[in-house]
Amino acid sequence: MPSDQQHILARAAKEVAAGQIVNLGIGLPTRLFHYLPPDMEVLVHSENGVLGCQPLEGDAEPDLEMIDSGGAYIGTRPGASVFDSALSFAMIRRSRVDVTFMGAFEVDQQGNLANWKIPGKFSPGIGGAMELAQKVRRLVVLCSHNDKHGNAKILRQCRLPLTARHCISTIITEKAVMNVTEAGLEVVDIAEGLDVASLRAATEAELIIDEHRLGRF
Amino acid sequence: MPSDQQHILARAAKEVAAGQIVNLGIGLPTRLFHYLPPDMEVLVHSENGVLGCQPLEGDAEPDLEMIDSGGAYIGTRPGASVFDSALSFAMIRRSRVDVTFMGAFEVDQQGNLANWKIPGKFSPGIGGAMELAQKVRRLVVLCSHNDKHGNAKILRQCRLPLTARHCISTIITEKAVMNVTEAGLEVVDIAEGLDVASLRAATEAELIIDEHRLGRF
Amino acid sequence: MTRLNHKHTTLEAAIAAIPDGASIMVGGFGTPGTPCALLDELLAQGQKRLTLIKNDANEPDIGIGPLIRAGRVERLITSHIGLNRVAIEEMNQGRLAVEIHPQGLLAEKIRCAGAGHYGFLTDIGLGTEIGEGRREIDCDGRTWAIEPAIRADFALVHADLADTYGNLVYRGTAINFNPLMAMAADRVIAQAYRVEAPGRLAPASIHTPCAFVSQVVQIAPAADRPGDHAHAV
Amino acid sequence: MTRLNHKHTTLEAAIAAIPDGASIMVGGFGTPGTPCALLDELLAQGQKRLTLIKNDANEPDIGIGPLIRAGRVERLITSHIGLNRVAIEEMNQGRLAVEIHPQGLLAEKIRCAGAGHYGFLTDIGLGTEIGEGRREIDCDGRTWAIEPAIRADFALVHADLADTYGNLVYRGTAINFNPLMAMAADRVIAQAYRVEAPGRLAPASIHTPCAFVSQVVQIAPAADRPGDHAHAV
Repeated sequence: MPSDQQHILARAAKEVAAGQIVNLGIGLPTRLFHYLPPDMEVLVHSENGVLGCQPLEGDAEPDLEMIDSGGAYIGTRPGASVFDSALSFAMIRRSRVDVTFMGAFEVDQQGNLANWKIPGKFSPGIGGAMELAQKVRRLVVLCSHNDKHGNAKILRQCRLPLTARHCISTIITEKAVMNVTEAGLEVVDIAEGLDVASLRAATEAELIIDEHRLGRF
Repeated sequence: MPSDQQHILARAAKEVAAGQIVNLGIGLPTRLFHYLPPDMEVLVHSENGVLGCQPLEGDAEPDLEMIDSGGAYIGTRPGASVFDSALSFAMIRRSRVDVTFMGAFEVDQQGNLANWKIPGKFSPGIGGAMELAQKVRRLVVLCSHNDKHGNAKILRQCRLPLTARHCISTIITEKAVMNVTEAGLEVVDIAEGLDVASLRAATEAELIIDEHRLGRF
Repeated sequence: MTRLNHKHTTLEAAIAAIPDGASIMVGGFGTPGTPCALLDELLAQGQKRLTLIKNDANEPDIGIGPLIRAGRVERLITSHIGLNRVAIEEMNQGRLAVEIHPQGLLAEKIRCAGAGHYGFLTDIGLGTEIGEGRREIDCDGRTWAIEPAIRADFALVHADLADTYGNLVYRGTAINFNPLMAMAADRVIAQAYRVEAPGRLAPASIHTPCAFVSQVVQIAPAADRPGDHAHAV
Repeated sequence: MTRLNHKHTTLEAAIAAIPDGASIMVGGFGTPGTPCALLDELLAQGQKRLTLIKNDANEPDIGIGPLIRAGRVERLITSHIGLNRVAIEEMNQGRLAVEIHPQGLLAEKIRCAGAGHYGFLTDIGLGTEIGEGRREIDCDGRTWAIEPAIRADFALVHADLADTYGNLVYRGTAINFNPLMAMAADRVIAQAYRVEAPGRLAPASIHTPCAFVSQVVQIAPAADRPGDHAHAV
């Protein structure tokens, strides 16, 4: 795994508190599990119908009827339950998930999220992302700060079709940790060795930065 | 049990076919169970959340968490299931119950049913009757032909608040078995020893009677 | 925020969180599934001006019966109160407001809140007195009534087994409204005959996942209840 | 009319009841819960112009994948087809009409038909592209979108255990859409690894009561499936 991703995941793990119910989106967020303390009492929700899933131990034989929403074979931890898709999304719409981690194509300073469709290029469907984003208590976006061409992904205003509006609490990239506030996008932590001018240059969104309170990660 | 009621129940049992799913309303219909052949494969639905209930054997110790919708302790037969109230009524609204037997205050020749409220005198609520009456495949009403003051209960038009409209298939009283048809209320069977004039006199509804095809019961 | 390991508590502490004027869903169809220990504690603590949502009114001396008799219930949303002559009398005397819904619609209205919707569209009861007063809408050439969801501040539910995270297993016909109410209320207090450590309940046997449950209280099985043998997994 | 004891049948007979042009719900989220044996038989029998309703499009060679590849599916109502490049290609070429719904709404639209309602009112997706085109209505001072229920002529579901009456028990995350679809389709065909005599399944373990199921087919457990040990009760 690239070190940027490890950096993001290590920081993201601090957003989880003991006793919480957590949903990990497909891709990078799924790997967050390995960054949580092994004895931490946390139940991971996967929207295909399980609360309390965990990655299979190295050589454990998989149960082919136990997967997470990304299609990986899973085990369960004490306190787990399985249920149908209607109950799974009732749990989501009733805001019984404390925090969800998701990837993004674009985010913006209003806390809008676009992560399901690139018109003309990528439109496989939306899956469970819309309801998770709209209803979760805290949505934390984990993504690279810029796309592979170097373009900004942290925007003033999303251009792609939205997954949900005003849904993001926190954005964690390899460059910064940003909270969405009433005033705008507030930088909480900046990456070790990065200066504020470089961060601003890599970002389209306006960033609120109080250098005296800025953390490093 | 009065012989009139026994007469009604014995005739009503013929409305059940092997392999069916049957709901028995509170009161007289509940006792219909004892008039079905013991080896008949029938599952009795009770709307509080059980399919396949049966009366407790004489001295069987009751399980206090197993009752039917009338509050009687029940057992289950092979093939039974228990479920919550939402699923129980989904089964009803999806017309998965073949036949329901219910009592009535009034019925009429349009197949309307009134069995939940007598304004100013009796209004304990409607329970599950409305959805059962509206959605069951066949609704068979079991009731006395006249009320205790001798007034007609088989009317041209119900006067009490309706449980459901155009819902009744068949009415069985101690005097007659009547099918609700497009043309009106058609007498199928008349009680042994009763003449047609007496039946008409005891009935407010218009009755369609073909004496050549009339059965006795 | 969920705190999985802080849900197991006492009857007294669980019920003390309920204020006067609260709306409370109460599980049960007849006695099975009625959270009698929680209701007895509610009677003892004295909360008043309550709105209760329950399929039926139990009997005068069981479940919500004593609360009604003691004048602590302002409003009852239900489907049938025929087995409680005290509730009927209180209603007829104008001391208890009773709102009647057909039983399956009551279940669905609660389930609908539990699923996070505003309401649903039904044809049940169109053209009848009990269906009057509802807003109607035409869709696909037919008329449908809008049934708004029913939520509540609290739900009191009765389970057979629980674990300390709040996972619940019901038994027999004591299931009835309990899992629906556990989804539909903001805070859910469950009583159970046994409260186990997490991992003691098989994941597939759990009816109400712990995400919906706020507090769990262990109650003693009534000695005279032959049916009260919990089914471990 | 229900005929409890005439439901246990063969793959061939069960699938032969499906005509060209049918709408068919198909259980499964990924492979778990996908009724692969029923789908393989549907492929073999050749029905065409099908409308399928399924959470996802499986993968190109699994489940509904081969039906899509063979051009037998006219329309797919789904939430995500990202793991099936053939389905994406068919969609992009205009040979497969794809209707996308957010996953939880898709589940609820199916469940809503299964509960016998017309539809429900939601705030999910308001103000987004995927929420466009829905009829909206104001209730209690807020705007809600009407989501009509989705029904189907048939549902194909995968269970772990069944009995000959049609009672079904699912296992693990193979539950997913199966019990919802079993409620929502006019005729329900279930495959199961074991079909037992009535009475062999504990009443409380049954997820889908037999009232919803038309036909049951026993299938062989795939030899290479370590998870396929049925849990008797």
